[in-house]
Amino acid sequence: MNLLSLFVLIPLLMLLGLWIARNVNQVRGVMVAGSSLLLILAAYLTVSYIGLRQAGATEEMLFTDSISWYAPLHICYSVGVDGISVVMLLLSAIIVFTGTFASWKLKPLTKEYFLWFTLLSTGVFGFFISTDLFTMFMFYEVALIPMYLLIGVWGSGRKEYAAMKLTLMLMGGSAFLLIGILGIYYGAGGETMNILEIVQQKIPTEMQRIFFPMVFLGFGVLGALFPFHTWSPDGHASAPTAVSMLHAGVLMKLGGYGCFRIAMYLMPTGAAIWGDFFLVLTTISVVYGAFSAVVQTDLKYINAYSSVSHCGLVLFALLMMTRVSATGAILQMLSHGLMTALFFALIGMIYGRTHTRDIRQLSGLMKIMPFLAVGYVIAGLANLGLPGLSGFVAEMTVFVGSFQNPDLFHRTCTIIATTSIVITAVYILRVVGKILYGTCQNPEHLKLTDATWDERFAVICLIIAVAELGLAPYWVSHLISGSVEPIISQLIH
Amino acid sequence: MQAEISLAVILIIILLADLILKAPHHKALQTLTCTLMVVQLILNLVPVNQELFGGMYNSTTMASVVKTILTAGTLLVFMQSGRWLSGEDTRHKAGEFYLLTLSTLLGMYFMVSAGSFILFYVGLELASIPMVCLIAFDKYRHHSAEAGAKFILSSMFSSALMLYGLSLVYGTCGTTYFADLPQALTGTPLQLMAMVFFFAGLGFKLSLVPFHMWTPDAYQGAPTPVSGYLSVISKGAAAFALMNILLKVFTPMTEEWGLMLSVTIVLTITIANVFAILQQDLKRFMAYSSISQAGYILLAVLAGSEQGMTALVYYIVVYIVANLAVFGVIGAVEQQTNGRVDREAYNGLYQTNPKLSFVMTLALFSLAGIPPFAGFFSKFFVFASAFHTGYWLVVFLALVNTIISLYYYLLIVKAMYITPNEHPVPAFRSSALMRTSLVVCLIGIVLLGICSGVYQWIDKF
Amino acid sequence: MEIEIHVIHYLVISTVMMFCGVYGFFTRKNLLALLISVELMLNATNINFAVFNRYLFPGQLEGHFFSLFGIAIAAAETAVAIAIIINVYRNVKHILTDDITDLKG
Amino acid sequence: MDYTILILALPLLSFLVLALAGMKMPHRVAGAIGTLSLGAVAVLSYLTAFSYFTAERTAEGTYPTLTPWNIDWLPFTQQLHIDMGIMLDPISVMMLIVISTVSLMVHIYSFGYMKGEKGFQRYYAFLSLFTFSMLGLVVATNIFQMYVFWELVGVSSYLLIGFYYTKPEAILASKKAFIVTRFADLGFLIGILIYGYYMQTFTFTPSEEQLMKAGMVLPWALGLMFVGGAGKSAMFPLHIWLPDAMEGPTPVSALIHAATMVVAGVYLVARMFPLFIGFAPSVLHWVAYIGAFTAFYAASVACAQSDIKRVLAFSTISQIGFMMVALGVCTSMNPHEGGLGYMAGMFHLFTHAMFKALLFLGAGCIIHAVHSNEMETMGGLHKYMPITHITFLIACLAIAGIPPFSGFFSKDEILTACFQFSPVIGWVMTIIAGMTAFYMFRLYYCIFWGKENKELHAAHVPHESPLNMTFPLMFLAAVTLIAGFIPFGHFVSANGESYDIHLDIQVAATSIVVALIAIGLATWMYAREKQPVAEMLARRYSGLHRAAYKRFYMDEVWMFVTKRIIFRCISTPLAWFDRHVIDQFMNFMAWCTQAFGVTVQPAQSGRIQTYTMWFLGGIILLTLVLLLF
Repeated sequence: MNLLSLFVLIPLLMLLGLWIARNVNQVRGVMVAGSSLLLILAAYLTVSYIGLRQAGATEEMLFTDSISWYAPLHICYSVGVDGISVVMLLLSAIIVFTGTFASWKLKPLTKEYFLWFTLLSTGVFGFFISTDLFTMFMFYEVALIPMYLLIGVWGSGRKEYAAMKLTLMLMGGSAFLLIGILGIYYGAGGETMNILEIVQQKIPTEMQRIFFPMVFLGFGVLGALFPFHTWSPDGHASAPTAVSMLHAGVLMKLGGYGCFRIAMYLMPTGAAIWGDFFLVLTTISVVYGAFSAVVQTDLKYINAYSSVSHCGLVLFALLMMTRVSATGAILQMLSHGLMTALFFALIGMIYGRTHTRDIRQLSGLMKIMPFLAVGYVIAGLANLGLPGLSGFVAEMTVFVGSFQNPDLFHRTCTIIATTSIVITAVYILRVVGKILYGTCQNPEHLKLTDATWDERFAVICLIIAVAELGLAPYWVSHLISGSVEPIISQLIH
Repeated sequence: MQAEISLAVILIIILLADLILKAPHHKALQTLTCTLMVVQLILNLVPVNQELFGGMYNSTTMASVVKTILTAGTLLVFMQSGRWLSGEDTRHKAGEFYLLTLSTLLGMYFMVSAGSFILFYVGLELASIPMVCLIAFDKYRHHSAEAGAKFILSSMFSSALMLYGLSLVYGTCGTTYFADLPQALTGTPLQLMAMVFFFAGLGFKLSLVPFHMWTPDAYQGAPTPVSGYLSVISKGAAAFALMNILLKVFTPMTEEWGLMLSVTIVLTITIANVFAILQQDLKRFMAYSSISQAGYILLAVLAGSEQGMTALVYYIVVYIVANLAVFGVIGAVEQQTNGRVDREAYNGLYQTNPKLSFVMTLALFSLAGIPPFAGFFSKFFVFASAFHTGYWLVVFLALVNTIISLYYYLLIVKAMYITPNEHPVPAFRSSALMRTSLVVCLIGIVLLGICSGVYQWIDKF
Repeated sequence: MEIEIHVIHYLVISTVMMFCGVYGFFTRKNLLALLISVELMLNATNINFAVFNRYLFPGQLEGHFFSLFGIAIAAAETAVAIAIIINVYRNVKHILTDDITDLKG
Repeated sequence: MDYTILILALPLLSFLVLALAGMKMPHRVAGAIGTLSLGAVAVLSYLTAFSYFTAERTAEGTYPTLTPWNIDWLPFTQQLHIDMGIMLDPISVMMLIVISTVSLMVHIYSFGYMKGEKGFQRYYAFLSLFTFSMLGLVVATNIFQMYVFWELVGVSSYLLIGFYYTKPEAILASKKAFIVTRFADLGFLIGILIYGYYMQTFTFTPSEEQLMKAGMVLPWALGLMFVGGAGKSAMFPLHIWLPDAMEGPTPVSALIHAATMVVAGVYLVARMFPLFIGFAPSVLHWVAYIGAFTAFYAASVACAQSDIKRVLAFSTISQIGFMMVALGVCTSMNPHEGGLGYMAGMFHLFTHAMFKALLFLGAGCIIHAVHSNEMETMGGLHKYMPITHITFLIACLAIAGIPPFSGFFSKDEILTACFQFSPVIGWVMTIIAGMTAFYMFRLYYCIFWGKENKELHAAHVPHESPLNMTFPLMFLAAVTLIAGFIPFGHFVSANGESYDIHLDIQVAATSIVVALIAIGLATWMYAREKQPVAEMLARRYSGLHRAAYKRFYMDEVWMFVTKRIIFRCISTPLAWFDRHVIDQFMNFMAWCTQAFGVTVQPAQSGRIQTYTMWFLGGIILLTLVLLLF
């Protein structure tokens, strides 16, 4: 049995376990056991991947395996990982693990909640391990649809509207994606669905011209590409804590990953043709998201717009098409995943106590819930790119990398995008100043308590991850940049 | 021919049993019929290739597979119809229900394995006429009669036009045998017109826009198991027959019918979707849903290739399990709520009947094409086959439409899970056969896609 | 004067019949009238088959057979249709098309 | 010199310990951890300095640049990578001494000043963090490491300014400080990006080859880096955050906003000095002009402020202006031929750090005694607080440029350098030096002499601070007294060779005379109980006075830019656009679909005839389509 298949098998077993589970404690037991197993597995995978690379493995993907599935269409269940997928798997495992703790006390329908939650993670893990277009797409959609129920049933606010909008927009994206995937498959001769083999073929330029934007847009919707990002603020605002975490933390990364691994890797000519167009969109995303975040009053909206900006940076960096910028993009995915999960976890915990996310009604929380407040400050600082936390490493790699592209237009875009770091500081500090500092105005809030052990645990895990990436980025960066190489070399003939 | 013969034998056995058994015998009859259908299924599991009557009857292995699938679907419908047939008005004519249904099935058998337009036409009518009786089965229900009247009149209208088209085909070619027609067809305007007439006739059965108008009315008016039967079995047979004939007969006019189908597909899916959004009545809603599904099925026809054929048959299989699961749930709920089939009745269903809701959800997801359920795979293969032939724009438009379809499927999911309701349908337990049928559907929904065996088995023929 | 009757003459007649039937179907209100119109259409096609066979392909019988089947099936359909119309009458007390428009939208 | 790593590691460790476990500790223990680790750092710094400056010079007569530590922290490409390491050269070693000394003093001082404050442990944790970052900044081996620590000091400064997080002013001030400097850092970052791309290295010494190839973009890179430096060092118009930053605890102001962080910009320019001289002399001169204007502007504003910390803040801005001018007026690397300013600037940085820290700590004692920053609550304090008084006076004399106090020597070198560059700048700077003396003595008199606020002092008798607060004062005063005699040019000079400081009698005499006149003026105006002249002037030139008091409305301009332009004119419309145009567009599409459905719904009329008409219509349509296409 391939090591990677465990990433799908364990969630499936978890689904089974949840199905059988009779009470809340059993449900929690299954979740904790499963998600820790996944985390351990991801860590083990990372270590052994690095080990193999150091031992001199030069294949593009390691741990590859392929089982023929739908032979007439050359669909296989093919798995394999390179550095990019390894870090993404690690990220997903961390988020799933912490997400479990962040929704420890969730009610009602705990069992059903975790069922959908686990189904979602199955999709996510499956997506990152797949190297087959079809399988990848399948897992992609598996990850999307549980969002509807997770938001619709367990969400808050305008949850039905938000859930529907989110699902429809993302599925709209995947409609584009599907046609693009068919285009790639038949463009490459209809002989194979395996990415690694398709890349050997040359897809005709005309087809790339048509299908590149489709695939890129399809994934871009999930990556919150302007102007298809509007599902994000409403969706995140309505989703329950762990779902926001998983969605912003991992699911949005599927977009960036897909754009890179499928759109750009397989259709380099298309990327060259459409690159500038999408670069403009992503640049707008970056700046626009940041500016929009400045005036929001709902904590989750702020973070959602901030995600638009940061995820925009991912696509932005990918489109810069240099090795460093692509490495930066992956780092940014990792970093954004961690810190936005942290953010959403904290917002959820604060909301769970105060029952409001309106920053005009919150103040002086530092005194009332110091742990959560400090966590929030750390998340904020990570978000605005404080050295020593993950955001800085990612952003700097992106900017340095983007600047490696000598084209004047790309340079201009880079400089415009860098301004986002100032705006980020503005909205982060605005929130921190408003809700954490000062004196508490609402007597109701004075009685609130600080985080419980499960919440602390989730927050601390995430902070450690954020800090680790920020303090010792060498190994991650090295891991990623080695794997980015073959993809980028496709792009620069 | 053995499938037809054994089916005819079954028909006769049931007829006799209906006569012999003492009333009320609906339960025994159901058991008997289901058993016999299982036998029929087993007898015809191995596909055969057979040509009889000088080519008048030509059953390819694929047609044989389709027949098996249709039989299985009919069996599922029978399993779901027990509760309805035990009602006051219906229990004494349960036998009729089985007989009529099996007659239509027999008609479909002939339709899919016809080798000449004559047999095809006879099969088609054999499938239609008893269907009218089935639709009007609840004879004390106003809607049932209305639906029956609408169906029979429009059906006659359409078959008259189709026959007119066939007469033109005969007039220009001098033969009605599928094997001889391709050499004679040259694509003259008259033949084009004839093809359109023929297509309209099958389009009527398949309920393609703009030949679909009877569908919602008939589905809504008909008893629920009949709607289910109409939506999957008759549609599946018609789709296969259409593809079969377009491929075999109208080979010289491939480009023309490609264009014709493209226009129809886009119209069908779009119109059906925008209508479906507005529906409150679940059966009517499912009618529009099935119209749009027919559009997707047609994509496989459009492909006009071996791959398309496999995709089509596979799509039919998947569609049968998913759609019958939905109709099964609708039927079960309908029986519990004195015939309520509006969406409000489903509000909060999950709280009281989680398993039923679960089946419904999965079935709807499958219909919407959400992985890992079978519907996703079938849709993908259909798209792939049409794409392969080069109709990527049509595929694209169909895909965009999936967003709308997802929306209305989710509306039902929303009703069951999200919308609060003070008085949801109380918890209940359906009959054993109904439950078995739902479980079979569920297994089909989950496994048909993930296990590639079925598709590859179909692909062999 | 001897009038040569060509295939075209039959075809004109059948076509006229066909569209008379269609016209009747569209304009009449009574379900039975509708049924009669449809019969007209079906018979038009039957004429077509017979004529084509007789004039164009005199060596065969296919067209004639098709006509025969057509007639038989039309009869069956009519029987069922009338039964249904009776049923409609029992339920609605009318057999006008405008009275059976409950199902719509 | 492997032990230098400890200079960085100890404060970091102390920060981690205090941050993680501080809340559980008693105040005393937390303070002791911070102070002891800083003491060790100071000792190590002195040791480093000693061994560095006593070591052999190289053949060229310069001190060698040592990098005892350097690790590849974040790789980008073969050439471009962020290293983290320690680089020792004369200026970084000098900065080590400055930082560790002042920081140690502040640590000790804070024991008394922050006694009993809530969040005492947090305070020490942040102090450690700041010290770590600042040390990291000065020993940076490459420009990117500098940027990394540059950001870190920014954050520590943010945290410390906002230490009293329940005070709205503190929150606003900390936010402002961070955002303004962040804005400037944007320039720094872009400068680094340009530099990194064209030089293919982040180190301070690009290869000759790259310099030849891409030297012409260097002015851009350096100019943008200077923007970053200007932000941190509060150059006009990016200075607005510094006066507000006085909302932080006073020792913090002494450490960060007087002695160390605010001179980071100067240090940055000094770091890049060879490149400035070689490739962007015109940019360097712009630095001088901006510095001069800032010095003048800040000095004039300082004359009208009533909050003693604000006065000191503007004085700091003005003095940093001096340093910038000193660097800016250089025209060569040779201290004998136009390169004197480099040494002068660094010297002034050193002396200024000491006496400005002293001033701030003194101000802290005063505030501690009267519980207010406003001058009107003071006056006549010399009788209550003798030690503070004396040390404060020493610092005032130093900043006014009166020999033999340290400020005199460094300022004199600056003026000499200015006169060498151009007499106009020289005279301007001399006059500003005079203004410095004036406002410092205005401050001095208003605090210690002048009109005493007797009511307040009767209600609450001001008292001298405890020893742990006065000791740092005395120590720094001693340093201020003797620092002028350090042969600074021997250690630090533009080209690294030993340079003997010699006073230019003309310049020295002029500056002393101007300073004395200014002091005299201040004495005449402010020393007595009644201050008719000052009041009369304030009344007669009320517009000017008000403008100066309001800092020439620079804050209002900035508020306008941020509130109106960013908030109202960009963000609000954008957010509106997002909600009402883009989002609504998606809803609109949904609505369209629905509306289309409602529109076509009547087609399904329920009449069989309609159905069949559509049927026939469809056939005709399809036939037409087939026939026409």
